[in-house]
Amino acid sequence: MPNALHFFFQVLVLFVCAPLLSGIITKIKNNLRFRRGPSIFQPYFNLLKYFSKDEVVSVHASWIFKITPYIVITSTTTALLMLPVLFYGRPLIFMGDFLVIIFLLSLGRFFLILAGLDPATTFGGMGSSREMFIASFVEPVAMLAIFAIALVAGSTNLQTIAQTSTINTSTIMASVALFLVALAETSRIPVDNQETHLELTMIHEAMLLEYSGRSLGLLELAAHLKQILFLGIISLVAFPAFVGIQFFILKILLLCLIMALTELSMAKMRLFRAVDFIAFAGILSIMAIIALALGV
Amino acid sequence: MLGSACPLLLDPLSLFFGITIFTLAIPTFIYSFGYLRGHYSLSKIWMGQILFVIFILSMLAVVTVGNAFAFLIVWEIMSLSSYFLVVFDSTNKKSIEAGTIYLVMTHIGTALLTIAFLLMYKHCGSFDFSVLHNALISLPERQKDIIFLLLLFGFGTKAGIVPLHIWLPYAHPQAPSHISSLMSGVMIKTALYGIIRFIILILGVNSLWWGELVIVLACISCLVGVIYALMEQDIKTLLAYSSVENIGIILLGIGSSMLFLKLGASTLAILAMTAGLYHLINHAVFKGLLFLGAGSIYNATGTRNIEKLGGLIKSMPWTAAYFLIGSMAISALPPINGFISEWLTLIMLFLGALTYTGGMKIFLCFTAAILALTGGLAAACFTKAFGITFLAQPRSARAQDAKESSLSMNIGMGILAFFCIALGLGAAYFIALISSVANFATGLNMAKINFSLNPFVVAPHPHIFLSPLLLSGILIIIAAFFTLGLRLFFGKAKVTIGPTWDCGYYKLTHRNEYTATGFSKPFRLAFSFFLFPFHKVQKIKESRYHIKSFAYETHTTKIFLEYFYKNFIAGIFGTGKYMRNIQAGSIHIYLGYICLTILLLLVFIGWF
Amino acid sequence: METFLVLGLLGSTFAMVFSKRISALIGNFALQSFFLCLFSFMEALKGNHLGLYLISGLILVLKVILIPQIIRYVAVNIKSDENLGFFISPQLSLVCALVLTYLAWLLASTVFMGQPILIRIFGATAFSMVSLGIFLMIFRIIALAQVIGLLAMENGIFLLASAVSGGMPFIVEMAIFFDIFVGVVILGIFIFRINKLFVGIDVSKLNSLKG
Amino acid sequence: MLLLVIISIPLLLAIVAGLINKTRLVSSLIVLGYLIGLVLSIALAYHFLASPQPISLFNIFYADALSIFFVFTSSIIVFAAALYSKGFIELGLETGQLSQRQAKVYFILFNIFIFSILLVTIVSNLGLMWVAIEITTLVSAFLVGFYNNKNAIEAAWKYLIICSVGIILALLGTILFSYALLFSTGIRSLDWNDFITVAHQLDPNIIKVAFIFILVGYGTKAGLAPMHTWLPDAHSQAISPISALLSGVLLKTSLYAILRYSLIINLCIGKSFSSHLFIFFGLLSLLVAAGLILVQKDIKRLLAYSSIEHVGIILFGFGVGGKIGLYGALLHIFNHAVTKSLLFFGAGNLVEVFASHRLEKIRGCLRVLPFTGSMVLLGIFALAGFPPFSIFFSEFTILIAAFTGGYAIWGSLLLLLIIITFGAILFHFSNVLLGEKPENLKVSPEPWSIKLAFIFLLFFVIFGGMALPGLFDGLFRSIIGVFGAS
Repeated sequence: MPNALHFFFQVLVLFVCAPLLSGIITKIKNNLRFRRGPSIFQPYFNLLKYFSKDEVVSVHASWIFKITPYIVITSTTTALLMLPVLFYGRPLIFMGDFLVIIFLLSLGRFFLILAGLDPATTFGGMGSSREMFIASFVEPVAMLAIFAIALVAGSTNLQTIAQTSTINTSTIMASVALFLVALAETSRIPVDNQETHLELTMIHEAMLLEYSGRSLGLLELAAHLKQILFLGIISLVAFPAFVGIQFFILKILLLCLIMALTELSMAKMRLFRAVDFIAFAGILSIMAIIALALGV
Repeated sequence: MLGSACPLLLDPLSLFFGITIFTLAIPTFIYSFGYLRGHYSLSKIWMGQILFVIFILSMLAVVTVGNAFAFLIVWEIMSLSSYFLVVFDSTNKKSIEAGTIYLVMTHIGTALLTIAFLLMYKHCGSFDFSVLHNALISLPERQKDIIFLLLLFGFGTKAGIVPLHIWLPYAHPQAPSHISSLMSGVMIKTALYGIIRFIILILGVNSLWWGELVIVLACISCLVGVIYALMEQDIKTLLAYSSVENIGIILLGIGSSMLFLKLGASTLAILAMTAGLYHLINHAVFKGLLFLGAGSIYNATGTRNIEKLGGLIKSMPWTAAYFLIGSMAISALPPINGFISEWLTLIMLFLGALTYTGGMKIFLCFTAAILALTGGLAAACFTKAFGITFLAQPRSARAQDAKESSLSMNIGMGILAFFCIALGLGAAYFIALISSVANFATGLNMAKINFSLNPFVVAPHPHIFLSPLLLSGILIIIAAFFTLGLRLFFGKAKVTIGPTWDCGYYKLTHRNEYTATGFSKPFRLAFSFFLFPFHKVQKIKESRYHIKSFAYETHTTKIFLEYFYKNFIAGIFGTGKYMRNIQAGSIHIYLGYICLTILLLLVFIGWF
Repeated sequence: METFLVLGLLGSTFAMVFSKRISALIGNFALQSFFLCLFSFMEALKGNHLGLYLISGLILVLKVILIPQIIRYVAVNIKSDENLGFFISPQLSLVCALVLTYLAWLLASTVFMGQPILIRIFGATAFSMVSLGIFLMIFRIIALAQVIGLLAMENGIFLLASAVSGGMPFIVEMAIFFDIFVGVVILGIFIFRINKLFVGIDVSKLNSLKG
Repeated sequence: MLLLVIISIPLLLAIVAGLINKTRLVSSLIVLGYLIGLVLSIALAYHFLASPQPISLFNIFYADALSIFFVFTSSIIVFAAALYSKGFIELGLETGQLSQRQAKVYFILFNIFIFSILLVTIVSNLGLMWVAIEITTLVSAFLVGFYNNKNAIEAAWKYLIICSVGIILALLGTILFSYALLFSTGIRSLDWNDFITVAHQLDPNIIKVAFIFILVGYGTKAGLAPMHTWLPDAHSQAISPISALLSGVLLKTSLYAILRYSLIINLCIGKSFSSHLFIFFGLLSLLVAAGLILVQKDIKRLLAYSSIEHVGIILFGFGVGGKIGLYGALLHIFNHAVTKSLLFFGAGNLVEVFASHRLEKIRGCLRVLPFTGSMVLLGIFALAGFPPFSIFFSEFTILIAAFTGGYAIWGSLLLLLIIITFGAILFHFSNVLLGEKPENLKVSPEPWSIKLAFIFLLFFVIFGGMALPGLFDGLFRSIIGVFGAS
C-alpha cells in the first residue's frame, strides 16, 4: 500500500507547487530588474479568481470550444502522473513510456489550436497558426533528445531512465536541448512572451484570448503543470545522481533560476527566427546522438 | 501453355490484406448509395455499382492469386476498373485528364513489373510463386539487384512513392468520394502487398542497400507528401497528398524490416513489419473515414475548396464529429489508433538504434526524427483542414445552407469511426494477430513471437509498455475528477453567450477569420527552399492616391511536376513533332526512302 | 552479237534518262523494248523453245507497239506541254546514271561470282536498267515519267529472268505480261483523273496528305 | 475440293454483283456467300486437322497449315466486312452520298479484291504468289480512290506507285532465288517445296542479297517502317470496310510471303540473319508509329499508324523466333486483324456522324452513339493490350519468347514503345470518347447489319486470347512443326 500512498503524495506535491514555480520565476525576474513585482503566490490568487468568475462564450463557438479546457488539463495531468520525479510508482508502469508524454502534450495542443480557431477571431487563428508552426518543429527535436537519453539508459521506460545515473557528454547535450525545448513549449521569452498580449508577439496567449472564468483558470493551471513537467524531466536527466525530496526541490529551484536568467538575457525573436533557435536545439540533440554513436 | 490453372494462396499475408479490403469495402458500399443518389441517373448509378464490385473483386484477386501471370492480368483489370471509376463523371475536363495521367502512369508501372516477371520467368521457367522462390535463390547477384529495382519502381508507381506520385493528387480527387476513399485506403496498399510478396518473400532480401534505399524513399515521401498536403486548399487533394505521406510511414516499417532481415535481427524485423502492417490497416480505416467525410461535405456544399467552407460543425454535427475522429487518428493523438502505430514505428527505430552502433544508429535516429517531424506537420495539416472547414463562421453562401448528409452516409462513416476507436483501444489484441502475419510476411516463421503481454498491454520490448486501454481509462477518470471537483467547490458555472471580442470594431464578418492560406503561411516560408512560393500583391487604385482594394495571389510550384514530368512529356511530344516530317507528303521522297533502305542493307549486309 | 545487244540496251536506257521531252522518253522506251525483244529472240534461237518465240513476239506486240501507243494517246489527251519537269538537270542525271550502272556492276559481280563473264554482264545491265527505272521515277515530276520508269524496271527484270535463270515457267510469264498491261491501263485512268482534279499531271502538287 | 469452292465464291459473287442492279439484294447475297465461305474454311481447317498433310490441286494450288490459318483469318474479317459494307452502302444510298452506279462498282471490286487476297495464300508457286499480290494492289487502288476527291486520288496514286515499285523489287528477289536454285542444283522451278527440300545446298551469298530484296519488296506492301509511307494515306482515304480489310488482311498476306521466304533462308544459313533483320525492322516500325501517333490529328491515320506498330510487333515475334515466338506472332496476326477491323468500323461510323476526320471535332461519342462508342472504347483498350482482351496474351507470348530467347534488352525496348503508343492513343481517344455531347448533331442509329458485324468481331476480340478454340491450337502446332524446326 505504501507505494500508492507515495505516488498519491507525489502527485499532490507536484499539483500544489506548480503555480508556485511560475510565481518564483516572475519574482526572480522582477528582483533582478530591481522591481518588487507581485508575491510568489500571485498565480494562486489568479486561479482562485478565475474559478469563481462567470464565463462568457462567443456566439460562433461550438462544443469544441467548451470541451478543450478539460481535454488540455487532463492530458497534461496524465503526462505528469507518468513522471517518476520523487518516488518510482509501480502501478502506472504499464501506461506508457517517455514518448507517450510527447504525444499526450500534442493531444492537448491539437484541441487548444482548434479552440483558438473556433470563435472566428483573427487573434485566435494567428495564435493557432504560430503555435502549430513552433510545435511541429519542436517535436522532432524533443524526440531526438529523448532518443539520446533513452539510448544511454537502455530503454524508453521512465523507471529505467530515472534509475540510471550515468552522466556523459550526450546526456548533458540532450538535457540542454530539452531545456531549450522547454523554453519553446512553455512559451518563454526567446520564442513567445507570456506577459504581454501584444498581438504581434503572443502565441500561447492568443489562443486563450476568448476564454474567461473557469475555462481560463483550467488553461492557466495546465500551463503551470506543463512547466513543472518539463522542469521535472530536465532535473531527472541533467542531475540523475541526487535522489530524494530535498534534492528535487533544490534542482527545481536551480532550474527556475536558470530559466529566469535566460529570459532576462534574451529578447524575443521574430517568429521565423524561432525556427533557427529550435534548429540550434536540434543540432545539439543530433550531436548528442552522434557522440553516443561514436561511443565518446 | 499460358492457360494453366492458377492456384489461390490463402496464407496469413493474403488473409490480412483481404480483411483490410473488406473492412473498408463494406462501409464505403453502404456510403455509396447515399452519395450517388442525388447526382447521377439511375443507369449510371447501376453502372457505377457494377464497376465498384469489379474493382473490389480484382483487388481481392490481386492479393490472393498465386501465379505471376495471373497476378499481372488481375493487376491490370484493377487499374482498368479504377480508371473507369475515376472518369465516372465524364463531363468535366479535369477528370478525363486525370484519368489519362493515372492510367498511363499505372501502365508504365505494370510494364516495369512485366519486365521483372519475365526476367524471373527466364531464370526458372514457370510463373508459380513457390517455384519462383526456390529457383531465384541461385540467381546471380547483379540480376537480383536489377529485378529488385524494377519491382520497387513498378510497385512504387502504384503506391505513390515520391518521384512517381504525381498521378495520385490528380486521380483521387476526381473520382467519386467513396471510390477515392477505396483507392487511397486500399488500392495503393495492394502495391505494398506486391512489394512484400515479391521482394521479401519471393526474391529474398540480399543486400543491405535495398533496405536503406526503401527507407530513404519512404522518408522523402513522408516529408514531400505532408508539405504539399499543408499547402493544399482542395480538401480531397490534401487527403491524397497525406496518403503519399502515410504510404511513406508504412514503407518505413517495411524498409526497416528488410534492413533488419539482412542484418540478421529477426525479432526486430518482425517488429518492424508488424508496425508497418498495423499502420497499413489503421491508415486504410482513418483515410477512408476522412475521404467519406470530404465526400459528404462535397455532397452538402457542392465545393471542395476549404477557403469557401467554414462553420459546418453547426449544420453538419455528425460529419464534423467523424471528421474530427479521423483527423485525431491521422495526427497520432493518444487514445485513437494512429498514435499507436506511429509510437510502435518510433519504438522499432529506437530498438534498432539501441542494438546497432556507428552509422546505422545515426541513420535510424535520423529516420525517427523525420518521422516525428512528419507527425507534427500532419497534425498541423489536419488542424488546418478541420479548423478551417468546420469551425468559425461559414465563408460562403453554400457553406451557410449546408444540410447534414443522409442516413446511409452517416452509417458508413459511423462504422469506420467505430473501427478507428476499436483498433486504437484493442491495439494489444490486434498487434498480437498482426505479429503472426508479420512473422509469415518476413519469411522467418519463427516460433512463438508476440508483441503484447496480455490483451491490454503492448510490449514490443521487455521493458517498454503501452496500454491504450489503461491510458484512456485514466484520462476519463481525471476529466471526471476535474469537472465534478470544480462543480463541487465553485458551484455550477454560469455561462453567458456574447459576441466574439472585436476590439471595439462594430461587427466581425467571416472575412476577419483566418484562412487556410494564412494558416499555412509560416510553413510556406519555412519550406520556401522546396516550394518556391510565388506571391504577388496588386494595388487596385481608384486614382493616383486612393487605393480601393488589394489583390493578393500566391501559389507554390510543384517541382516534381514542373521540372521532371513536364519537360519529359514536352521532350516526347517534341520528338513526335520532329518525326512528323518523315511523312512529308511528296511521293519522290517516299521512293527515295525505299531506295535508301535497299542501298544501306546491301552495303551493311555483313552486320546482320 | 551479245555485245551489240548489251550496248543497245544500255544506250537506250541512258537515252531515256537523258531525254528532255515526253515523246523522246516514249521513243527511247520503245527502242529499249525492241532490243529486249531481239535478245529474247536470240535466246529462243539458241535454246529452240517454242515458248520463247511466243514470248519474244508478245514483247514485240505489247511493249514495242501497243503500250507506247497507249501512253502517246494519254499524253495527247491531257494536252501536257511536253516538258518532263526535272528535279536535277538531264546532264547531272546522266552522271548519276553512270554511277548507278557501276554500282549495278559491283552488285552483279558479287551475286554472280562463279558465272561466265556473259552472265555477269547481262546481270549488270539488268540491275542498271532496274536502278535507272527507279531513278526516273524519283527525279522526274511528270506522272507519265513515273509510269515509264515502272515499265523500264519491268524490262530490266525480264532481262534478268531470261538471261540468268533461263526464263520463268510459262504460266508465270503470261501472268506477268497480263499484269503489266492491266497496270498500264489503270495508271492511265488515274492520270486522267489527276489531270481533271489537279489541272495537269505535276506529281509534286500531290502533297496535301502530311504527318 | 473445299479449296476450289472457297476460291470460286468471291468470283461468283463478283459476277452476281455485276449482273443484278438492286443493291439491297446484292449485298445480302454477298453476306450469305461469305457466311458459306466462313463455314467452309472452318470445315477445311477441321478436315486438315483430321489428316494433317498439305492439300495440293493440279500443281497450282497448295494449302498447308499456314495458308489454311490465313484463309480462316481472312474469311472471318471478310465476312465481318461484308456485313459492315451491307449496312454502310445502304446507309450511303439513303443519305444520298453514294450513287447507284458507285455502289455497283464498289461491290464488284470488293469481291475481286477478296478473290485476290484468298488467292495469295493458296498458291504454291512463288511467281504466281507475286502475281496475286500484284492483283490485290491494282484492284484495291480503285477502292482507295473510291470517293474521287483530291485526297482520295492522291492517296490512291501514291499507294499504286509505291506498292508497284516494292513489288517489282520483290519480283527481282524471286528471280534471284530461282537463279540460286538453278545455280546450285540445276532445277528450274519456282515451287516452294522444291526450295525447302534442297535449301541447305543453296549458295549463301545470293540468298542473302535475294532475301534483302524480298524483305524490302514485300515489306513495302506490309507497311514496315521506312517503306510505310503509303499506308497512312491509303487507309485514311479508303472507305472504312476497305481500310479494315487493308489493315486486317492485306498487310498480313505480305507478312505471309516474307514468312515463306524466311523459312528457306533459315534452312539455308541458319536463323541469325533473318531474325536480326526482322527485329531491326520490327522495332523501327514501332518507333516510327509511336512517334507519329503522339502528334496525330486524324482518327483514321492514327489507326493506320497503330497497324504499322502491330505489324512491327508481329515481325518482332517472327524475329525472336523459336516455338513460342512463332506461336505468339501467329496469334497476334489473328488478334490484331480482328481488333483493328473493329476499330476501323467504329471510326467509320464516327466519321460518318461527325463528318470530319479531325480528332478535335469528334467529341463525346459515348453519348452521341452509345453502341459504337462503347465498341470503340472496348476496341481501344483491346488494342492497348489490356488483359481481358486477346492482344495482351499474344503480346505477352512474344515477350516471353524475347526474354527466354536472350533478347531481354530488345524485349524491354518493345514494351517501352508499346507503352508510349498506348499513352498517345489513350490521350487522343479519352477526349473523343468521353466529354460533352455537341449540340446540333443529327444522329441516326446504326443499321442492324453494322451492329451484327461489331458483335461478331467483339466475340473474337474478347475470347481470341483466353479461350483458344481447339482449332487454333491444332493449326499452330502443325505450323510450328514445319516452321519451328529452323
